[in-house]
Amino acid sequence: MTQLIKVWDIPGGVHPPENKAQSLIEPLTPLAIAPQLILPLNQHIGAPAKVLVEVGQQVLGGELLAEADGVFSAHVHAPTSGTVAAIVEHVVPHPSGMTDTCIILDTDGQDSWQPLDEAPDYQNLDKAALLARVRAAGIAGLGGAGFPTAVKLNPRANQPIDTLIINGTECEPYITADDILMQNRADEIIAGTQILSKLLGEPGRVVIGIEDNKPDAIATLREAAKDTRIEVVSFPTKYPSGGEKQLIQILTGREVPAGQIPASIGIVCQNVGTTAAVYRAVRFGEPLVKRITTVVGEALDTQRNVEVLLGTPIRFVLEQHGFNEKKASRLVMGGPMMGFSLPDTSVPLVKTTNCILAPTRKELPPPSPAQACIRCGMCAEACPADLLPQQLFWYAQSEDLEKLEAHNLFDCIECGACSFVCPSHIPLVQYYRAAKGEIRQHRIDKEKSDRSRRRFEFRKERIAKEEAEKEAKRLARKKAAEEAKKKLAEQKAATGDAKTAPAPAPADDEKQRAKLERIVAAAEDSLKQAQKPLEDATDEQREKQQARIKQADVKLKAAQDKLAALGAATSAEPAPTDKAAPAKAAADDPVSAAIERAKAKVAMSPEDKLRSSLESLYKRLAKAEDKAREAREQDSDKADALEQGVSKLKEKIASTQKELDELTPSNVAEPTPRDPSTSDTSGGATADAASNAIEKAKARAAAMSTMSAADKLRNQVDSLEARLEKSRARLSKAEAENDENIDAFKAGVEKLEVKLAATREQLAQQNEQA
Amino acid sequence: MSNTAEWQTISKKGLWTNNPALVQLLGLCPLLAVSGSVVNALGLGLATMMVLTSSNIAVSLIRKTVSDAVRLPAFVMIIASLTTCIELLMQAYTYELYTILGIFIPLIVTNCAILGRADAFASKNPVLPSAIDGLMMGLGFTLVLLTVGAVREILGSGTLFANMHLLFGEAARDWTLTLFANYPGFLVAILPPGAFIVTGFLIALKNIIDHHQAQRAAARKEKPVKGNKRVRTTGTIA
Amino acid sequence: MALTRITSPHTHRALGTGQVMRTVVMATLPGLAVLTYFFGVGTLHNVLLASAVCMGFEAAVMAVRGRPVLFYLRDCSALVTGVLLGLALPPYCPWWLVVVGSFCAIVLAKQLYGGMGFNPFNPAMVAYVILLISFPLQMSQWAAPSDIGGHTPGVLEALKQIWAGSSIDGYTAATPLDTVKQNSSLMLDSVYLQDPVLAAGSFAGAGWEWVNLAFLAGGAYLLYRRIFTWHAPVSMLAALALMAIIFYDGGSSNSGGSVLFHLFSGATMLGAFFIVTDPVSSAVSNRGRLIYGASIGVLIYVIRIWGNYPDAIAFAVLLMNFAAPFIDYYTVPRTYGHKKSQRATKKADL
Amino acid sequence: MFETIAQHPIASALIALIGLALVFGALLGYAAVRFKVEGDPLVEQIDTLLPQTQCGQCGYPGCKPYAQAIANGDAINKCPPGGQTTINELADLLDVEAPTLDEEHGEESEVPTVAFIREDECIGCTKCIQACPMDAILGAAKQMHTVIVDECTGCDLCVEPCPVDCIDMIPVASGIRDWSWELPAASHEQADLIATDTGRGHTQRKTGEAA
Repeated sequence: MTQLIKVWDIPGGVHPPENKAQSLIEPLTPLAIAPQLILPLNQHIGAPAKVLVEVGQQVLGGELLAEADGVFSAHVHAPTSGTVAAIVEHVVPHPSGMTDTCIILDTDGQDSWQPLDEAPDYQNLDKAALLARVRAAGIAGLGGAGFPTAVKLNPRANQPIDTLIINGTECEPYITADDILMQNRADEIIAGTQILSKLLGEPGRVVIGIEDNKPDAIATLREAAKDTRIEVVSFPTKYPSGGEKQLIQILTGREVPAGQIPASIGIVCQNVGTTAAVYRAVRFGEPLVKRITTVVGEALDTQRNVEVLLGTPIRFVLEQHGFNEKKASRLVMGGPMMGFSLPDTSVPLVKTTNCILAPTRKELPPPSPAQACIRCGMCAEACPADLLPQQLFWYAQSEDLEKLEAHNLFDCIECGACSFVCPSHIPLVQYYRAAKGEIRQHRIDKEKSDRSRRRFEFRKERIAKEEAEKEAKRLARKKAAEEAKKKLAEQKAATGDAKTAPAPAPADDEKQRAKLERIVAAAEDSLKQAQKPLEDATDEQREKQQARIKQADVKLKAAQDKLAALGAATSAEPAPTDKAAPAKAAADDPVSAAIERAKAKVAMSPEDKLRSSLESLYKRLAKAEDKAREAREQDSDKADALEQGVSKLKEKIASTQKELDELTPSNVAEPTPRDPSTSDTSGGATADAASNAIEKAKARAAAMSTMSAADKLRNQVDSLEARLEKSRARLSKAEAENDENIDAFKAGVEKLEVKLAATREQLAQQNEQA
Repeated sequence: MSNTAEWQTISKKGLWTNNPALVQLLGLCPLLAVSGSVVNALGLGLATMMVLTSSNIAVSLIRKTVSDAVRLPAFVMIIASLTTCIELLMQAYTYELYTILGIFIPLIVTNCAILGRADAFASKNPVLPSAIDGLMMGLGFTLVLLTVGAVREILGSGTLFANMHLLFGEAARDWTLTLFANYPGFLVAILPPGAFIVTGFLIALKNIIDHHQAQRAAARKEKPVKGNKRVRTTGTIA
Repeated sequence: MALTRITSPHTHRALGTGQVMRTVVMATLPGLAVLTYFFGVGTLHNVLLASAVCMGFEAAVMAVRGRPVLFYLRDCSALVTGVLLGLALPPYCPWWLVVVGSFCAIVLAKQLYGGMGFNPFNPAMVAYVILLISFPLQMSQWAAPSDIGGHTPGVLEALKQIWAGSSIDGYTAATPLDTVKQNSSLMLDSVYLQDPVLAAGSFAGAGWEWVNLAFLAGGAYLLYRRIFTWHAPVSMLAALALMAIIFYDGGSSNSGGSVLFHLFSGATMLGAFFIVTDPVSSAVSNRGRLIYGASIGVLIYVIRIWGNYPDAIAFAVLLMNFAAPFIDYYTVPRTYGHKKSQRATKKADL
Repeated sequence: MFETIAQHPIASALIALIGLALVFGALLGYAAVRFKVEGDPLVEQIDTLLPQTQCGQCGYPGCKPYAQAIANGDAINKCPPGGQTTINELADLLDVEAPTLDEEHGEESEVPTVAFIREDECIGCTKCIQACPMDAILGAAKQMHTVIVDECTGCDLCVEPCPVDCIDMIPVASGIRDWSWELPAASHEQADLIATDTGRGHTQRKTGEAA
């Protein structure tokens, strides 16, 4: 019956040599536990997970090491028991060969596990519970992209799913991990498929698609799926029919619209490995800590499929298979068509590693140098997306980004079919990847420059307004003073108390209103800005955008409310909103008040000054905490930033307090320069670029500290001297010009002098010790 | 105004840096059409030069009296009259050449190089510089025309200075140099494609020379101070 | 361990540009053999000389441009140009014709535009056209095929003619296309009877029909090897045949002869499988190639019948080379997931 | 009437010319009103291409004034933050040949930078706040200042006014998440090289490879 199911053909495609037999000779074997596991926090698309463990902590197998940070993130679990040795930057499997944060786990060989939350009656669980179990297991697509599975299984309500496709295609040469999984664990796949089907509301069609070069897998799965409504469909072998969009086209004849996800046409696609993992997660509560990987290539003594713990260093895997380094031309993670070459063997195996390929030079010879494109059109014939690869190549070469987008560069799935057939050996895919990166960067830059322009224009406007207001105020003050004089004279003549008219109050209200109006305008603007890209954004982005819009909306509403309140207030009495409070204070004679305040400030001892600043800091802290809490409640993405702000404020308070303490007993004004390297690092992973940069600077300072103390001090003295010189020059210049900021310069010079003296003293001490 | 340095720059512009044929690419129609032999090229070149010089002088003379809005029609009128004069002159003295060049003599009116110089230079400068500019631009154009004509004549028919008597009278009849005996004639060089190819090569040659000169000049020039043109966008900071 | 990091894909099909070009050259061999059989060593000499000179010019330009000479020679594109030019030139033409042609092909038509892959026109055809309009006399003297008792010169005699320039009038004969063109307003049958070349042939003139069959065989081999797609050559031949059918009036020489005559005389098959299929200067997509080939077919017929020259492959190909970007613009395929195909540009160019 | 015209050729010519002039004048006038271009879209277009750092290195107070200046014919190679990319885009827009960056206006920095205030040394003078065209520095008088990194364009206008020299321009951290592929070297340069991930190339010569 299944044979009668119609399959469609995809355009293009190629038939590279399959090379699948060699890894299928040996049965699937579990691999030993490596002495050390390296677990990257980002083994999926989306934000890296947040670390939950500390260095030195003992963990059991299955324990949560890092939790998902946001919707598009996934948990990381301990694959076995052991000790957290470090949380450091380590080379990760990524085409860039760069480092990322990883948890290094020293295994103890016991493989003792924490009790798993089994659910023998999983068939009775409801959708939410099932989804929670999938999410808790940290499953990300095992096919290669690493999209968090729980997200995919939770389509939006307006997108009813009518087809569930389980992808057993495995069209890349060499890889047989899915093949052997289907042969060995067909039951798990079928059970997993049923779970997925239930999660998606029992779609009308449930299909498992397999290329016809895996007859054993097809037979086993057909057998296992006998009593279910699951169809097992085989279709002719052709690369890249395993691509999600291509498989959908083959099995349903439908195309996923450009820039959208399959769910938008009612289809969800999952890899067979993922399906099995979902079953294990739901049934046994097993987190995703191991996977089946094909270890293949002529540079190995043994070629087979192994079930291996995530985080196992590739070196360990290779050693187990008799890797001959001299024979290998390169080391590829993934298949020969889309995999990337690894910089060295210390990288770990991750959730998306379906193959480790160690070919010899003869097997996969190094590419010949690229020749000129002869426009033969073979690439266009091979392209499964019906693009014009050579046009894209020309435009990528000339960096004509506009034309690239017009030629639908972003519909390229980077399958490599075009490069494979290119008789001139042009690395086409690399051109497309580079061009895509550049276009993305360009978009970011564009967004930033637009924002900058708005800010700058806003600033200019604000300054112009301020100038105007100052001028108006000055005039008003003048008038008021005259009036007051007149009145005073009158009152002197008549009776006692002078009461000035609260002239500036409306002005202040006016200012308040202007400010609020500006805020409203800005909020409206940002709302508009946020809405604009919404139209052409993809689904994933859309959600984020909507959140942003909501935020902007809320802001706008708040601002409008305030404005309305202010409007009401000014008409009634000038003081209900808290922001209007200073206005009230200023209602008294502003001039004398200001003078008083200034006097008070001058009279303040340094101690008092610190105290007052401490007070203000406390106030700020309270406010910041409030805000952070509010943000947290609203689940806004600003919450983190705000919380950081809070922690920073706390830090500052502590240091001020310390200063104050020091000052109080000795009463000697000795500002202790804080060493930047000693200030504690607040929280490792920070999404904020700002704190990242600061962190870096601190790290640099720390690196400096490895210099001998004396050298460091000497350096410091030198730089201080230079700076002092500069400051003095500036001060003298300022004095000569009778600058109004002389005080600031003086303060700077004094500060530097004190610091220099202190450092010199330290240096002297150091030298003595030496 | 009459200093030699200025004249030199004007001359250099016309002959080389702003050559109408090689740099401005103006007046390509006659350049491609009549440069099949040296004599044709020279005839048209001289005619163009005369029109260009005299039109520059005339335009410069009236530049203060003609209003901006009607300047172009006025210039065209002047150029047309001068062209007619030249045409009549050629008809009188070099009739055969006149018949060979045919429509391209009256078409000098539409040579953008002439109107371009009138508008870009003569209408803004006094008479003498304008005259020099016209002469030099015309000379530059003529030289390019001559070079293209010579190359095409050599390639196309294997001779040089054939039929010079059309321009210089009977005495010039035996100026003809036959470079290759029994030359089969490379017809493409005489046909318009040949003109395009030869002009292209000439432009390339000029660019090569310019490039070399620029490189040498760059090597001699000292580095400018970086960032000395900066201004504050945020006003002065006290 | 330092491993080389190489961009994906890591595996490549074995077919390289050099190999493609060499296959094309191989596929011309049957045609060359038949030409030599019928017309003597003239064409063979042309091919050898043109190939050598073309490679020489290519190497010289590459050296001037400061590029690795051997690397670029290895792609064999200059060889293909040379071979095609040599095949197109009349046998026993003077040596300098070949040299000038090679210069035009490699230097003017190819390298001036940026070298391989950048030339908008087919180099061999540019050279052929330049020679044809510059030296009409030398270019129109075809040797008579040996079938009709024409004298086929020996090697020495041929060399003497080519290098010393002695006359070849003795054994030239009008080509069938020439004959038909020159004898207008006669019935075809009588033309066929009058002309020895046509009379000796079975459907398209002695020798010529076999030459074209040989090129057809070579083209079929290239199609079998999937060096190019069938679209352009098949549509060109179909269009030519269609034109011949439409305008065939039952026998007057004004109609230009039968379908078979058009398909198997002149350079039809050489053009269809070796010139029209030149990827660099043709349209890109398959749909585009159908249009491109068909237009060439129509143009060939138009120029053959109503133009000034007896054969028209070169002119038709060059004219359509002009139009190739235009065809590309309107034949962009529909990309996966898009409703309709995008024109090559969203925004109009400045 | 017709005869009088025919008899006076000069008058008739004059009438014809005046009539033509009137017709065309009206046509031109109508076209001028109908197709009037609001503002100068070119300035806006140029402005969107400029990087909006508002750094003033071009010699104009901000990007918009420079855009205006370009529209009025100023050189397009005065923007170091935009670098060659911006120059190329401007050249594309204005249909001129792209010049190289005028070094008198500064040089293109290879990595983007942001300002960083060494907070211990900041004396709270607010000068940098006044200098910042982006309002990207937070702080108040006598209070420590700090830079909002996301808003900082790296124009370094704040560095010079600082009386205690506590502002550094530090390169923006780039990591695995900003990484993208580089274009391979041009094909003629590749002739001696093999294609590599880094594009610039392992200088693995073909001869070395064979060995």
